[in-house]
Amino acid sequence: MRFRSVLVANRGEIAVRVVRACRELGIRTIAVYSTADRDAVHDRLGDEQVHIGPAPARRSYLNAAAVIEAALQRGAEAVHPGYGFLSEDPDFAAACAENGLTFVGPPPEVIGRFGDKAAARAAMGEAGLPILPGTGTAVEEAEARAAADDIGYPVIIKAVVGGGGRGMEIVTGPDAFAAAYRRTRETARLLFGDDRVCVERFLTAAHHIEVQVLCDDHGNAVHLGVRDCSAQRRRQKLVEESPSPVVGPELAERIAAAALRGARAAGYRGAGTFEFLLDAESRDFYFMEANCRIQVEHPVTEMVTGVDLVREQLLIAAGQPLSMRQEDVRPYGVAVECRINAEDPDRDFVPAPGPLTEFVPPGGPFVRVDTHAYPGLTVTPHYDPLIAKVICWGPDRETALDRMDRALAELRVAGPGVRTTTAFLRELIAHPLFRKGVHTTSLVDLVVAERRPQPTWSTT
Amino acid sequence: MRFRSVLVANRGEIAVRVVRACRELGIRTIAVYSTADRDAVHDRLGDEQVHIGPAPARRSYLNAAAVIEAALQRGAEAVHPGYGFLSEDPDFAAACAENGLTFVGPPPEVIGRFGDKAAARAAMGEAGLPILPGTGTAVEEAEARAAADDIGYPVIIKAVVGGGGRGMEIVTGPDAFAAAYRRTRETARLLFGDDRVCVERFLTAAHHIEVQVLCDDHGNAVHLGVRDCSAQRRRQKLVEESPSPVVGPELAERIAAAALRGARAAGYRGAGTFEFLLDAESRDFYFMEANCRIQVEHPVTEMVTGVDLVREQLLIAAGQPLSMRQEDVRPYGVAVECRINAEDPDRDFVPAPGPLTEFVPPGGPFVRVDTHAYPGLTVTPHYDPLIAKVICWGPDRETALDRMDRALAELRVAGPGVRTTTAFLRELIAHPLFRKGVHTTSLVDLVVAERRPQPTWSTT
Amino acid sequence: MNDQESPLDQLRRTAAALLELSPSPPSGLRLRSGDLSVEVDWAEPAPVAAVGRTAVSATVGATAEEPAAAPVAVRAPLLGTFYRAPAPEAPPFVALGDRVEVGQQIGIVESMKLMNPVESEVAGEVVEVLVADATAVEYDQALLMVATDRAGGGCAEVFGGGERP
Amino acid sequence: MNDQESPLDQLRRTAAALLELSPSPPSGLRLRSGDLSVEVDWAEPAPVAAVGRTAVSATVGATAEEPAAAPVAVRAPLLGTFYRAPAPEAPPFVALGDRVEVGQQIGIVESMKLMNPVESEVAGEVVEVLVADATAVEYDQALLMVATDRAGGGCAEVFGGGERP
Repeated sequence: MRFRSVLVANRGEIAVRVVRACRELGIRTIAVYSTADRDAVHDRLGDEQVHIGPAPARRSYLNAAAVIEAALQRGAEAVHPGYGFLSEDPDFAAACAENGLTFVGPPPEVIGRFGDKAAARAAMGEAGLPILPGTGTAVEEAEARAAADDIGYPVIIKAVVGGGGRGMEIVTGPDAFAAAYRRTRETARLLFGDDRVCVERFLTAAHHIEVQVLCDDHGNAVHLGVRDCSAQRRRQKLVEESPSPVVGPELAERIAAAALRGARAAGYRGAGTFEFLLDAESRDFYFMEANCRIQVEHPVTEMVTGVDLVREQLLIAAGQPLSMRQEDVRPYGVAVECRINAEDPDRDFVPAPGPLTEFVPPGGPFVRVDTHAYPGLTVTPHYDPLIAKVICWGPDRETALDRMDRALAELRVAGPGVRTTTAFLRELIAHPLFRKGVHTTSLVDLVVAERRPQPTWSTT
Repeated sequence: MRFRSVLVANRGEIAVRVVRACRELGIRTIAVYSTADRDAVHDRLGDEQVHIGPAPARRSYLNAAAVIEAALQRGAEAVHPGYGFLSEDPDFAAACAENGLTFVGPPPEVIGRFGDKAAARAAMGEAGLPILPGTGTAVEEAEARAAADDIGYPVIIKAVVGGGGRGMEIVTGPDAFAAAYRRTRETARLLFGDDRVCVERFLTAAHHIEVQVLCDDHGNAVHLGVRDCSAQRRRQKLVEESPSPVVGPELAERIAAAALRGARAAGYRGAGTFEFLLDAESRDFYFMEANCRIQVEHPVTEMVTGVDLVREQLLIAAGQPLSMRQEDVRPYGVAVECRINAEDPDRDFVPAPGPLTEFVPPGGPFVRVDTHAYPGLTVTPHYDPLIAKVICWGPDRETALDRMDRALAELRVAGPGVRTTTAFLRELIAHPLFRKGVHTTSLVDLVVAERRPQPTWSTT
Repeated sequence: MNDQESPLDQLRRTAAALLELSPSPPSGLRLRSGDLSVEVDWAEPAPVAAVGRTAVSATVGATAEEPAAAPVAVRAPLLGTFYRAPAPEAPPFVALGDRVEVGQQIGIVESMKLMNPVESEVAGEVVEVLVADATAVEYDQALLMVATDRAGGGCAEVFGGGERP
Repeated sequence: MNDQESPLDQLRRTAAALLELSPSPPSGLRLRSGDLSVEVDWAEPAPVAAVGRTAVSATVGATAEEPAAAPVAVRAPLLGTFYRAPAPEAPPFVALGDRVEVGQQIGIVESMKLMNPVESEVAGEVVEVLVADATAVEYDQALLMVATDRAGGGCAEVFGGGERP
């Protein structure tokens, strides 16, 4: 069985991505848009469009009631949430079900379980996944201190409900602990209105490794290899690739097996990503969190495996069994993705949106571009600054990176006030540490520091 | 060893394609352009540009002296001819060598040998390739008649020096022979100033099957599977795919083996294509001709094999051995290419060039676009009407075709006077015979005939 | 105004008047005569922005001649089902020709089984009803048109209402 | 207004009046007559547009005000190496200030070891030599500038010469 119609509860490139998968399956699509996107709506975003609210996301793309009402109004059978916005909101997933709509994603209770990072780690620990030594749950100062001592410094103190790199502090030795502990609680209280904090080991040099899994309703679960997302700035991924240059086949198998064990234990369904930190020295890996949605970087996995992940999401949600078994998944070559953001790397990556007077994507062999942009689009300041993803494949990593540099050089984005990260990304992937493939999560800060600011009137 | 600099002796999408391969290899590129293309020159066509002559091709892109002088002037080490123009001119290939330039293609004598179609078939016949029963060389009426009788009707009478579907006539029975024979000689004399004709069997229902080969200077020769180019209009290919829907692995192996035998016998070097006709009834296949150049449709082979053919051309010409052995070539899935021409399908495919006020290529998963077009380009009437190639891959043919239909629907091309074949191509690939994959070379005429003309103001 | 005056002269005179609206010198100026039309650009405008500005100057021109207010749309405050009456049998909140005051309820939008009153933001006469009873409406969809008492309304309409960024 | 006045005269008169509206000199000026229409641009317009527009207005200006001819380029008939003299030691075919006649040889372009004479297509005085002796030149590259006797040359230059389609 296939859906006849799907409402795409998102915007930008991922909305286009979902619509493409739907069209290739013959599914009618309904797009929703806010007033900020009113002039940017076009048929790549859906066969029908519904204006659901004003620019502020909480009144439009985060407005569960408006999205569900729109789905009912237009007779959608299912809702695909994309990433961000409502994609990992268990209440929204539940509300879809209550209104007879199929939510394309895991069951609400699974989303809820992984939403609480501390609880999720505890659960995955019980399931046998390696987790970072730590208190797991909230601890008072004395207990925290004791924990830190036997975990061994450096440790990180972080808000239980925190995220996005805020409300956390690294402590390098016992003397600094007490002050850091109190500061973090205070910050947590201000930021999240919840001052509970936990303590765990801090890895000074780590690689971000994640596993893509697919699970259906018939007990089938497969992994599609690992992605390396170590090139991050303030926990925002800039460049992702598959496989990982620092993870050999044997280690990749062990990490993937751990992810599948976790997925099965959690009763996972759909496409999901299990994130791990790989200690650059000890080569030990630790489960960090699981993302119950399609990821921005999913195309690198698609290019090495030939599997259309969004198509699989839609088929799984419709109750179909996976289209492949584990032995059918044979990754070939290397794929790299660069995120083109409307940000100015020379001014601390401040958003630099505006009207696009020029937009010419790269093309040619083994180059893929996912974007909602076109000449004449005005990039709005209201939402995430991602305007395009450039993905390149090669039989080996060097060829893939040479191709990426060529593709980024081809990309033309220009407009009054518009800046992009393109030039910065070319420098990043040309950096010796990245080229060698030995970079850790600290690479981007290093490149930013090394970099001489240079005026970039356009990214060309 | 790699070239430091290559002159690209071509224009349009294939010039962009060659430049991309060069850039990924770190090779400096020199573009040549005619006055007709002066406003269309941009850096995707080369790091440097040289104005070599006026609009008429014979004074610019076909002007061997100007091209070689430009290569010497700019210090190019090699010349890549692309397809068409000078790509299969043995004198040009020889002149490059005489001037110390490496011609990216087979040796002049090989190009010359395959240039004479009749001689080429005789040679390939001797090499053990199956060829259509026929006289091979020129015959007088009596001998021709006798030949026709024992070949068996229908036969085709064609000019020895002919080509492009002109100067040939099909004869269905003995009574019509004499008149047809004289008419063909007369036509041949008028068209080619050479009235020699030969006679061979005519296949009423055939598939166009071709084999991609790569040969280096070290005795290595591999094939990269077959392409099916049966969707042709007046011998112009419109849609190509790999593998062929009518050729199973075993038959494909036999055809490929024949191609390799021919390539070895001819002392072939570089990328080449051996074309065969497959009799739809008897399933017998016959060598027709070999093309000593990269083909327009090469991307479908690249998408199923992961091999960058233009890159291989450049490495082979630089004296390097092939980067793969036959057992390394493992085609996966199905790739289809559609040629987007600036032609009006509703007015017998008359060229419909003009300024592009809108050009938005398709994108997303498993979609590749090769084009020199961008918003603002004026498509010139002086040369071939190809403005873009859309190539789609899928794990199976149905998925690839669903994806192609989605991609063609996304493509936006518009401008005063501009028409494209996009809408026609969507109808063509939706035709039951094409979808089933049982179409022969007569499909396009059939679709043209079935088709109700419809106004297409744009191809969107 | 002098009837003998040629269209072009009218346009030029209008342009001159418009230029006084800004201290800075113009960067572009277009007159036409088929259907009249004046366009003035100041500084270097972003291509997109230019359109907006033109629209505005055009309206300024319009209001200059006939000060009568353009009707204003009362729009849906959220997406849902629009009801013109409090109950199936009941008479509509407002009908064509009725006068509405600021804050007066003109209908209901039902969303997720909640009834949300729709109130007019302007005072004036209902000159058009755009949406029938029990019809699905989008956010910001025009429900009915009101000929306002104040010309100010004209601008709201020019700028398309809603929360266009 | 005078009814006899031609549309073009009206346009020119209007344009002249409009120019007084800004202190800075115009960068572009377009008149039309079908349905009339005047367009004036000041300050720097979009780079691309600028080229075309400036060129055109220049031509209009030239033919209208000063009938003196703009210099014309003598261009390379083919790609190769340009020689100003018949031999290394010999004096150049033409020098700055020389007068050239139509058909007079002004240099040689060597291509594939063949010497091709370059002849002037116009008569006049050599006011600029653009390419040094023994220099690589492209097809249609300007070699030297000639101030022609005939104004006609001006247009050829404005439109770039060559065989632009």
